[in-house]
Amino acid sequence: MTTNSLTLARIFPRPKSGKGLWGWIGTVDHKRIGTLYGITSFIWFLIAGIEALLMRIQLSDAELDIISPDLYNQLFTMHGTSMVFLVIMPLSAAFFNWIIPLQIGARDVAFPRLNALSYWIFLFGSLLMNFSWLIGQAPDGGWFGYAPNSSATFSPGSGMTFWIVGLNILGVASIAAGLNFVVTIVNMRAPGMTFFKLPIFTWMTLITSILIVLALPVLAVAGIQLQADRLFGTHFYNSLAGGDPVLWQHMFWLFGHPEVYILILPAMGIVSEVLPTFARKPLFGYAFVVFAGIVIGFLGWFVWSHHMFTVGLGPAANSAFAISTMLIGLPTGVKIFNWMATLWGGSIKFTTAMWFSVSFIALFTIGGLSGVMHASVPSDTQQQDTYFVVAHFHYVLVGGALMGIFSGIYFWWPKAYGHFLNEKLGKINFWLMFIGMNLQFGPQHWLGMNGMPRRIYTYAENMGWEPSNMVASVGGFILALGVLVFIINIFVSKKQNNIASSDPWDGRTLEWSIPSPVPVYNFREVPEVKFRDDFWFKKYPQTIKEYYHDFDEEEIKNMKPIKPDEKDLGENHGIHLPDLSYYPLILAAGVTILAVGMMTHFSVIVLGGIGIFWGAIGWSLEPVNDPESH
Amino acid sequence: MSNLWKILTTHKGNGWWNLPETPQSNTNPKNEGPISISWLKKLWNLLSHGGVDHAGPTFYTIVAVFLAIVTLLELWIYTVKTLGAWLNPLLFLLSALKFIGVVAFFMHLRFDHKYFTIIFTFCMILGISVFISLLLLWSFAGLKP
Amino acid sequence: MSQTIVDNHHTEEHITSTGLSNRKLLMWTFLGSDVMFFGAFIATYLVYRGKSLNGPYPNEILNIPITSISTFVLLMSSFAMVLALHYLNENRRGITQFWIWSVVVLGAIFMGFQVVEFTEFAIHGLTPRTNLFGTTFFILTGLHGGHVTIGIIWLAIMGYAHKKGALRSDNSEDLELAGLYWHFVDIVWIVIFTVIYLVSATDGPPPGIPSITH
Amino acid sequence: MKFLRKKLPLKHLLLTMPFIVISFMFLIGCNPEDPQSTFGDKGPIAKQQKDLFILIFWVAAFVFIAVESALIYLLVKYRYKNNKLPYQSHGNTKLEIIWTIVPAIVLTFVAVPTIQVIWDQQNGVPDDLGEPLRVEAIGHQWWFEFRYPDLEIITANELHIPINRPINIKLQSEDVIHSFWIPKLGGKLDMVPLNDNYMWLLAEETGIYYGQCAEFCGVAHALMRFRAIAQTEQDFETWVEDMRTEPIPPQSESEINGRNLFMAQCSMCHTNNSYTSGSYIREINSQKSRWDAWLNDIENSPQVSAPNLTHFGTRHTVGAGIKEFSKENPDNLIKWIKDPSSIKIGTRMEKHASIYKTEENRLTDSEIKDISNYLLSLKPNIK
Ligand code: HEA
Ligand code: HEA
Ligand code: HEC
Ligand code: CUA
Ligand SMILES: [Cu+2]
Repeated sequence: MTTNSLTLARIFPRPKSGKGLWGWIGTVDHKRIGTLYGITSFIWFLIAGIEALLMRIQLSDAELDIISPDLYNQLFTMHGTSMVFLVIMPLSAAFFNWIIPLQIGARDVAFPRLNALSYWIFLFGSLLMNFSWLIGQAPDGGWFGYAPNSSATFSPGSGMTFWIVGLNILGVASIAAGLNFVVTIVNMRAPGMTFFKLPIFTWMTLITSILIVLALPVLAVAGIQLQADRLFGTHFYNSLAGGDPVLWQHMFWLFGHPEVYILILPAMGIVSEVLPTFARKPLFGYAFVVFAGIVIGFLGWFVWSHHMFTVGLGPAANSAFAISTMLIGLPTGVKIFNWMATLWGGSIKFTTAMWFSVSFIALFTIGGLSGVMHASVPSDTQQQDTYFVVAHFHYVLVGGALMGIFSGIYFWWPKAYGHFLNEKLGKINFWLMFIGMNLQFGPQHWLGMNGMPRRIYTYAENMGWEPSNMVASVGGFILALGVLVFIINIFVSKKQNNIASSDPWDGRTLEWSIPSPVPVYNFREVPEVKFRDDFWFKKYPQTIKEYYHDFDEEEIKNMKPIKPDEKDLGENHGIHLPDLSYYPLILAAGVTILAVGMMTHFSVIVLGGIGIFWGAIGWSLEPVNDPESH
Repeated sequence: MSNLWKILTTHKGNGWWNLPETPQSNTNPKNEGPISISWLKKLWNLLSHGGVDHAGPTFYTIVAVFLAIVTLLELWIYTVKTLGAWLNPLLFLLSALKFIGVVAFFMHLRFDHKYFTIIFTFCMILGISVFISLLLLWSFAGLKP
Repeated sequence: MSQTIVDNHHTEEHITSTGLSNRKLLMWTFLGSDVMFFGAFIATYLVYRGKSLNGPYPNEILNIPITSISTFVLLMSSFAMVLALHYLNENRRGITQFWIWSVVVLGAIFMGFQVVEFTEFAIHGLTPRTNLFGTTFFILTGLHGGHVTIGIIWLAIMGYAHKKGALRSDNSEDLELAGLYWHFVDIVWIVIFTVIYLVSATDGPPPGIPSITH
Repeated sequence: MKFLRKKLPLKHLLLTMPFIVISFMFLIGCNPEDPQSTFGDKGPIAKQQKDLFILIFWVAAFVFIAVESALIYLLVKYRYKNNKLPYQSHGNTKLEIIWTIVPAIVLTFVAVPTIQVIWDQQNGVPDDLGEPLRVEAIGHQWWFEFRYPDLEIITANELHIPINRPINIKLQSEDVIHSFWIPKLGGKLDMVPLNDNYMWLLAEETGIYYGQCAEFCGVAHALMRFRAIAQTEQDFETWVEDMRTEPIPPQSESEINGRNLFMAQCSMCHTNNSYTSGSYIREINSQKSRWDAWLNDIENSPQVSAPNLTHFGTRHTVGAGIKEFSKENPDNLIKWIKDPSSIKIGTRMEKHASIYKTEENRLTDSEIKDISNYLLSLKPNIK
């Protein structure tokens, strides 16, 4: 865009200052967007968690009648959908936003306004989906919405429509964010930071982003097809006209399995940062951890039918997918073992972040192993759609993804907000979550093997399921208590204001070289990168030789240990940052309105279209930086 | 063998697949013709505007004519009744030719940085293999009575 | 050891680690993502090929000659597109205008063909609700048409910007991005033309109607 | 960071935690006697699956113990002691190869038997087991229909099978996806509309086995169950004969009244006379026409596909395996007819039968009693 095109289309003035509410609404700063993502998805976490607790109350004993079956179906559907799309994914996105530019030494992501757009679309999409609660018709088809149960014939209300439209909107947001981070990581690295010097979290983000970019279109297609069935009476999944319900399952899991790696890889990245920091050793076998991530990301595309072992695909397909599924255990194992080897010979400090990361290894292994059990088709026919599956995926999702994310929160909080989270409360938080989580999901293995199907709102008395369910429910509440302690911790820590230095944990990567909290411009000077764990080796040049065996002695002698940058210049100091913009918000609103139009009336679609057009035109005519502001 | 391994895993960033170290060391290398026989190269350079920045109108016209011919060819073999089982593979082959023609020359992949080629072919390969395995499932589907 | 980033907001071109333009990288990655989008629809079409329970079947309704013409039109629009970019880079305004607008016109002709085709089919009793063929055919080609329409709008804006002097050789990347998108839409059509039209043009009713429960 | 320097009291807790948790789980855990325990296998299929599971379980337990104990060891051994920087080690290619290869070997111990059992179980009924009994199971929202095409018998929600004879089950669905699962006899297989599936089972002991729909299929999914009744060959033969015998004619005043009410109010959905020859085909056709009626008017259709009630007096459960009843204690049956949703929310019967739609159509308590008496009397007339 050149300067002579910008006199057009300036309907209202561009937000000028970064202060106040309007500053947040117009923000394009990756850190603020990260915070917005974090807050929003944490609120959804509480809501989805409360949904889970309601289910636990209903299931705590046989034949309870607290929640109606209808409501129960809505609860688990919204719980699953929210936890996946509104909690773990955007919480990961919060970390991408906050950390990636800092780790690669950039001042912002590649497309700051696109970044804002992703957030706003995510926000509107999540609001829309949960709006269905208010009109009493929340989605009730399960988080994978199997056709034809989700078709207009069998699910005539608007619940599933909300689900599809919501997911499609969220898909747009995720794809936009995914594209942004692919470009950011490929293109915005500091000088000298080759791909094999990228921090592992950045690597995992790159792989995750690629998975997002490739997997979510498939979900979008499935959603469009189902939506077309529901609205226009097409026959994609209408078995009466020959449509094949199995195709829906393929489509969903073709997306769905890459999706579960989208959920876990960021957490693995976080863990790969936390463990080395607190073991005070570099990550063992860097290249292998990276390759393992790549292999997982690729292989993850060819295992989807393991969710369909009981569909009757035939022995040939079942065997093939059993083997490909088991193969995934190998790269994952490589990661686990490298993390443990990182601890080996280290000097381990047990901070809360470290506890969470360690528990990630412990719990994810359990979940992974039950995953391998599922991969054995004949025994999976006894487990599929039972609580054994529920146990498996909560061990990888709560024990894995969520624990990893909490680890990241405790780890990077001082960097982001300049003060520590209280460690004592942190420990309480951790142990409550750890114990609660095992009590909640451990007995579910036994429930599953004892024949308890999932997605049932009640069960009979003589089945022998009561004790385990009671334990699970109690565990659920202990887990919730842990989360509550975390919330309390946020406020207590803010009050205590235990100020953190630039480098509170003796960190290893670039983000610890800049002041805490991070100044708007991130890096006063764009760093030049020489090593993996660049900051560490520049702090401790004497250790370079241990890692880089053939590094030049002379050069090391000439290196002066550097100190983290403690000084926040206060303002931009001539560093040009992208100016604020409202257009992402307008465009996002347009997209959402258009999608709502799909559910309501044609005129609303037109309205949304106008919004999109206005947003897009205004956006592209608006320069990144306003010349008049200088 | 161990040497190869070292090259593959070396951490100093000099492995063969490694990406440029600094922006300066590798700005938009020009991709040259696919076959290095010199007369072909000459012809190539002639056609593609001296091979400098990107191809010229002559070259594009040749590509366009080629695309048109392939389209006609497709139509023609479609009417040939005797091809039988060969028809579909042939049609796919021809459309792949057209596809490559557009992607490589009109979309400048041939003249552009290899990253773009890598990204796009990766997605194509992934998409094709995933969806072909999906379609294959239907030929195995079903359980024996 | 450090290097201060030069202030380069005049050119708006960031120095990137690969030396590639951010936007072009974004575009290509997006196209990769779109591959999966169309791939899923084409796979759906192939899964349901020959499974419609009732007519009209492809062999009764597809009109290969007409569609070949529209295919050809789209192919040529790609040609026009690449020339437009070329002449823009050479700063030859008049001829650039001509080629940009030819793309728009050719694209519009293609869409015209599609509209005619859709109505024709509807008259002959094939709608998205008729059978699986209708369902998969209309949604796939319809979404492709949607992509084309967006491309037309985009290029029309480009043409206007070029006329007003806002699009010049120094920011020709704006047109290049639109061009990439346009070519991609074209190659998707190349596949669709083969898969839906040429390959399945002879498809008739399925050998045996699949068994329903009763 | 002073708190880090203290010796860890939590170490012991950490050491014991997994063991406490695990032993605790065993305590509250599984009892093979529980009705749906997959460990209480009563046939070769379930046994093979259980054995496979146990094999994998031990493999997993091995990996689990190795990983977790190594983890705890590392945490304890290398906890922070002094400020000395640890050696900044880089990695070790040999180790990497080892811990790729070893799990790969471990996995073959899982993969090979898995593949074997898949082909054993999912490739049709083995020939050496004798002539299988053919059964068709059809999922409906929210009950199961069972047909014996060779015997021309139709029944619902209670599947009679002979022991020691393979049962070849064809699985179908009328509406949405259901899943057919008798945990003690074998793993589940889905009932997918348009995709006929086949599974085979064999019961080695007589008994009543619980079955359960295992794919989410709408509001009443939790309450879509059934029973499989495994009988000796003779008992099964007798049952087959019984199913072809006409029922005892209604005796008492109440039963006669019940029959009339049934004919007026229930017979448009429920067939109760599938014992004559030819009734098999007839029932299949009427089931289809009921289904079509429902599809035509999903909201108000007076007809929906419904369980066949022939010889209902010999059944044990009502509401698709949900509640038990008997001649002596017919409360649940009465409850069902009076107010199906008190037993099962969301039934099509409650939604579509005219007796629940308006007050004037509602049956009185005594009428319900009559119908229930009539239904209970529906038993084969054996001399
Ligand atoms: C974060 C998410 C996540 C992750 C990472 C995984 C990881 C894996 N999952 Fe899981 N899975 C889910 C989320 C996840 N899953 C969800 C949400 C569902 C249910 C969806 C639904 O139905 O609602 C599900 C369901 C599911 C099923 C279907 C079950 C069914 O419905 O019947 C299967 C079947 O194969 C499976 C397998 C696996 C395997 C083999 C892995 C592997 O990647 C695990 C690899 C890890 C290890 C193996 C442990 C570490 C390795 C070692 C220590 C090395 C040594 C190990 C060996 C030698 C074995 N998963
Ligand atoms: C990332 C994903 C994720 C996470 C984190 C969780 C977390 C939890 N899940 Fe999850 N769950 C799924 C993903 C997840 N789940 C999915 C995909 C399904 C399948 C859905 C389907 O079948 O379609 C599922 C299904 C599922 C079921 C099975 C339902 C069924 O099949 O019938 C159950 C039952 O116990 C359950 C329980 C829980 C519990 C107790 C938690 C706990 O960890 C939650 C802990 C959090 C909180 C309790 C919130 C904290 C709240 C407070 C502290 C209160 C304070 C309040 C205020 C301040 C306002 N979940
Ligand atoms: C509109 C159709 C319809 C009518 C009329 C109807 N039913 Fe039903 N009936 C059903 C359906 C459907 C079910 C299965 C419900 C379920 O399990 O979800 C059922 C189930 C039953 C069952 C339980 C069967 C089993 O094996 O679990 C009994 C008993 C029964 N009905 C009796 C009656 C009686 C008595 C009447 C008349 C007063 C009657 N029905 C009228 C549709 C109907
Ligand atoms: Cu039928 Cu669940
Ligand atoms: Cu999976």
